[in-house]
This record gives sequence, C-alpha cells and structure tokens, in this order.
Amino acid sequence: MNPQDYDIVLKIKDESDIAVSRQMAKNFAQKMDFSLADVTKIATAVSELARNIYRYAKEGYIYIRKKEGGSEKAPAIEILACDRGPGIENVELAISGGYTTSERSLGLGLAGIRRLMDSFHIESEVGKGTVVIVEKRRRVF
Amino acid sequence: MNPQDYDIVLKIKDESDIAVSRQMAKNFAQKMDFSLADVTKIATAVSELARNIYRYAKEGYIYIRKKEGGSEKAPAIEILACDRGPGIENVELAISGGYTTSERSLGLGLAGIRRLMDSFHIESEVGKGTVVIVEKRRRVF
Amino acid sequence: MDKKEGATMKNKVVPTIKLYDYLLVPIQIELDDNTVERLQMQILHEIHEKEVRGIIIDVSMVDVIDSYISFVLSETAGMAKAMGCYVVICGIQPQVALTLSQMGIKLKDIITAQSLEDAINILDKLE
Amino acid sequence: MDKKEGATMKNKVVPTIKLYDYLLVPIQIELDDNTVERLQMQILHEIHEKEVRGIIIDVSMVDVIDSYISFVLSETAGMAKAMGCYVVICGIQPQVALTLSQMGIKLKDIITAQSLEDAINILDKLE
Ligand SMILES: Nc1ncnc2c1ncn2[C@@H]1O[C@H](COP(=O)(O)OP(=O)(O)O)[C@@H](O)[C@H]1O
Ligand SMILES: Nc1ncnc2c1ncn2[C@@H]1O[C@H](COP(=O)(O)OP(=O)(O)O)[C@@H](O)[C@H]1O
Repeated sequence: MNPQDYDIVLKIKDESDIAVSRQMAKNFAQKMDFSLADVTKIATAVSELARNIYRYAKEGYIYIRKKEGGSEKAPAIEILACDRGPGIENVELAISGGYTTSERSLGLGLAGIRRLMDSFHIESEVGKGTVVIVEKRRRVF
Repeated sequence: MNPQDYDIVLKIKDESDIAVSRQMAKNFAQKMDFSLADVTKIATAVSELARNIYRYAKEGYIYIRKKEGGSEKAPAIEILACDRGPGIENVELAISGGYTTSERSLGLGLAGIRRLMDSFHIESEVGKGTVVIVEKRRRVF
Repeated sequence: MDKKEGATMKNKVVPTIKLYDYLLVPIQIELDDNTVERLQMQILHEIHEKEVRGIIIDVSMVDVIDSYISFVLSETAGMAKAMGCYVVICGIQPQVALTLSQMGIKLKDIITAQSLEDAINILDKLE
Repeated sequence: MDKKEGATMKNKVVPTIKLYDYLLVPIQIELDDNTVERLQMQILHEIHEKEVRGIIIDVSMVDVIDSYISFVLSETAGMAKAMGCYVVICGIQPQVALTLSQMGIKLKDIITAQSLEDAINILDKLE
C-alpha cells in the first residue's frame, strides 16, 4: 500500500480526530456526488473506523480515495483504516455484531460498517495490528 | 510584597494546581508542627483560595510563609493569594457566605476560610484583581 | 479541548431552553465523543437542578450519529428515566435514521418524535 | 490529566466493589476537581449499569474535603437518590468533619456512617 495513491490521509491520534475524519469523509463523498444517504453511511463508517483506531490501537491512519469505475461503471470510494495496535483475537466474533471489549459500547461498529458498505475486508494479527478496507460504489442514476 | 520573603510560591494555572497547592500547604503546616486539625483547616483554606484563583481569575499565585511569633508567642502560617483577575464587585456579599457566581458551587469558600483561620484580610478591585491574606497561629501547648 | 473547558462544568456544552417542565436541548455543534459525554453530564445535572420532567433533544442539525453517540444518548436516557425524566429525540434526519437502522442500532430508552410539537405532545401524555 | 484518560470513560477513576445490591467506592486517590467530577460520572454510570440500590463511599483515606468536593459529593448523592439509590459516606476523618462544620458546609443528601458495617446496616434498613 502506498499512501501517495490516496486522496486523503488522516492521522488518528486524539479523540477529536474521530469527528474530524468523519467530516473529511463526508466532504469527500459529497464531492464525489454520492447521494445524501450514502454520504451519511460513508461518514458514519469512517467515524466507527477512526474510533476503533483511537480506542483500541491509540493511533493509526485512515486513507481515503476515489476509485474510477472504468468506462461504464460509476466510481467508488475506498477507505482503508490501519493501525499497529493490539490486533483482534477473534475477528469472526468481532465482526458478528454485539461483541465488544469496551465497557460502554454497543459492539456494532464493525458489523455496522460491513452492512453500510458494499465491500468489507479485514485483516488483523494479535500484537501486530489491524487493517480494514471498505468500499462503496456510487449508484448509477 | 516581596516573593522572596515567602517560603513557598505556587503558581495556579491548571486545575491540578489546586490539589498540588493543597498538599504543599498541608506538608508545610505539618512541618511547622500544627495540630492535625489545624493542618486540615489550613490545607482546606488553601484549596479554596487556589480554586477561586483558577476559577475566577484563570491564574494567579499563592504565597506561604512561616511568621515567627517572637520570644513568647508561637509562630504562625501566613497565606497570601493574589491574582489579576476580574476582582469582586461586592466583597461584603462575597465573604458573607452562600453567595456565589458559579453555577455549581456552594459560595462557602471565602466565608469558610474566614472561619477556619485566625485572621482574614481581603482586597479586591473590579478589573484589577484580588488579594486575600490569611493567618493561623500555632497553638501554644 | 482546552483543559479549563471541561473542568468545572461551569460552561454548558449546549445552551438549553426550559419549556414548561421540559428541557429543550437543541444540538447545534459537532458531537465528538468528548462533547457527547459532557452533554450527558450536563443533561443529568440540569434534570437534577431544575427538576425537569422531560428532555427533548433536537438533533435536526446533526448529520452523523454513530454507534458510540447512539450508546451515550441511550445511556443518558436510561439514567434520566431512572431519575424520573423521559427523553424524547426529535428531528432525526431520515438518512441518519436509515444508517442507524441498517447498522442494527436501536436508540434504547429514547422516544422518537418527528417534530418538537410531537415531542411535547408525547411528553404531555406521559405525565 | 491525559486527554485519553477522560475520553471514553472506559477507565474507572476508582475501582469499585459490588457488595450485595450495594457498590462500595473506596477513595484512595487525591480528589482533585477533575477526579471528583469523573468519579461522579462513574458512580452514576455504575448505578445505571449494575442496578445498584446503595452506594457506600469510603473517604477514610481522604485528608481534605473542601467546598467544591462537598458540593459534587452532595450533588452526586442527590442525583443517585433521584435514580433510586442512597449514598452513604463512611470513615470521614474527625478533623475533616470538624473543618467542614466550621466552614458551615453540610453534606446535603448524604447519609454519614462511622464505619463500613454501619453503612451497610443503614442501607439495609432503608430498603
Ligand atoms: N482497530 C482495532 N484494534 C484492535 N481491536 C479492535 C479494533 N477494532 C475493533 N476491535 C475489537 O473488536 C470489537 C468490536 O468492535 P466494534 O464492532 O467496532 O464495536 P465496539 O468498538 O463498540 O466494541 C471491539 O470491542 C474490539 O475488541
Ligand atoms: N479571586 C477571585 N476573583 C474574582 N472573584 C472571586 C474571587 N474569589 C471569589 N470571588 C467571587 O466571590 C464569590 C464567592 O466566593 P467563594 O466564597 O469562594 O464561593 P464560590 O467559589 O463557591 O462561589 C464567587 O462566586 C466569586 O464571584
């Protein structure tokens, strides 16, 4: 993965970066002409990803880019969240929904992101870190 | 007033300085051989003074010194709190007890300090700042 | 956030309006995690101090409500309920409601109303 | 305070012990303003989450309680009461009690007990 391939790189380190990344994603999706509903879904997904980085890995990055869809297809937005945090022991469980290791949380972040986006890919290794890659295609009108 | 005449100078700027000044006053009073009850009163008074500085003036100083009592008399502790904050409009009212301009406060700080200490002196000018000087004599055993 | 800001809770996170026995909380700022937590504290304080019987949170200006914001809002409502105070949320944007439902998030303990008037009507009936 | 600390309220300010329906809160740290505010939040959360019917705050290690700490403790007790939960404070040092009374400060809404056993007995009778 090459950071230069992305349109936006967001460092997540402070709690306030969660809200910032949410707004950046919203603006970017708006500029890509996503529908209001999809803009909201994308911004919400980024908010969840950023919070997980802040909460579980203390710091990490979120990369956002526009992916052209080729001659006929509409473009897509790709979001990549990565950190060198503790990793997830049981990924299946973590993305199943309702599972959380936080005391005050719903455990619906990862499961929610998966439902909001068109594609969802996660790789995590205990002690190494976590990478989540999601995509949402713009609807053809 | 000369800062060099004092044993301890505490800058109050952060909220955590309130607890620090409280502990410093406690230690100093203990070293001066005040009774446990008086140590507690002195530390509590300093806590109130420091909070008022932090709350109303944003920053200021607390000076503490030992005052020798002369041949026969026991020594005293003097505490001077000063700030260049907004000052107090109606000093009489402010020290009468129960009056407060804070939403979540008892308004018993200044009145309380006055009752806890042997002497209490306050000077305040709106737009200029506030100075509170209090003393407590060590009891002769 | 400046340290002084959160310090003594003197400053409210959100200005509120007392309406009969109800407290109207119009959210016109970005709900970052810290803000939503301080808002929770503010609401609980105001219930306690002003003997409020109902809270109306107007979220019509809020364009993203994620899982943690939802959690804290529900938790606040649960605590408010335990203090004898109902919480109604009004003006939730359709796309925000859609996103929440797609994520499987329910605003537990919170009553949902279309408008401010609806919110007041619901609270009036609950008394 | 580190920003992360206060952030998600994940970390408790004070470790607590559940005892029957009661929550024992032994305060073994310096109560600076921020800590006492976060403690208030923690207590309210725990009442809500663990369905606690009584809180026992052990202040035997606390050597200074000033007007703001008193205010927040009383306020917490008032809010807890509104949530159906009594707050008992135990182990208050005699010189601290003396200082508070001399200042004219009353711990409103808080029940005072000599010891932990007394606190439990009082709560048992209140049920
Ligand atoms: N970046 C990450 N690093 C380590 N663990 C994570 C990460 N993201 C998620 N997790 C783990 O997966 C669980 C579920 O995450 P999520 O569905 O977002 O819900 P929540 O954050 O509300 O618990 C978390 O509780 C945590 O244990
Ligand atoms: N250093 C100060 N600068 C300006 N105003 C002050 C200062 N100290 C106290 N005051 C004013 O006097 C009032 C009473 O103070 P105090 O008795 O300590 O109670 P409280 O701080 O609980 O209100 C305060 O509410 C404030 O308006």
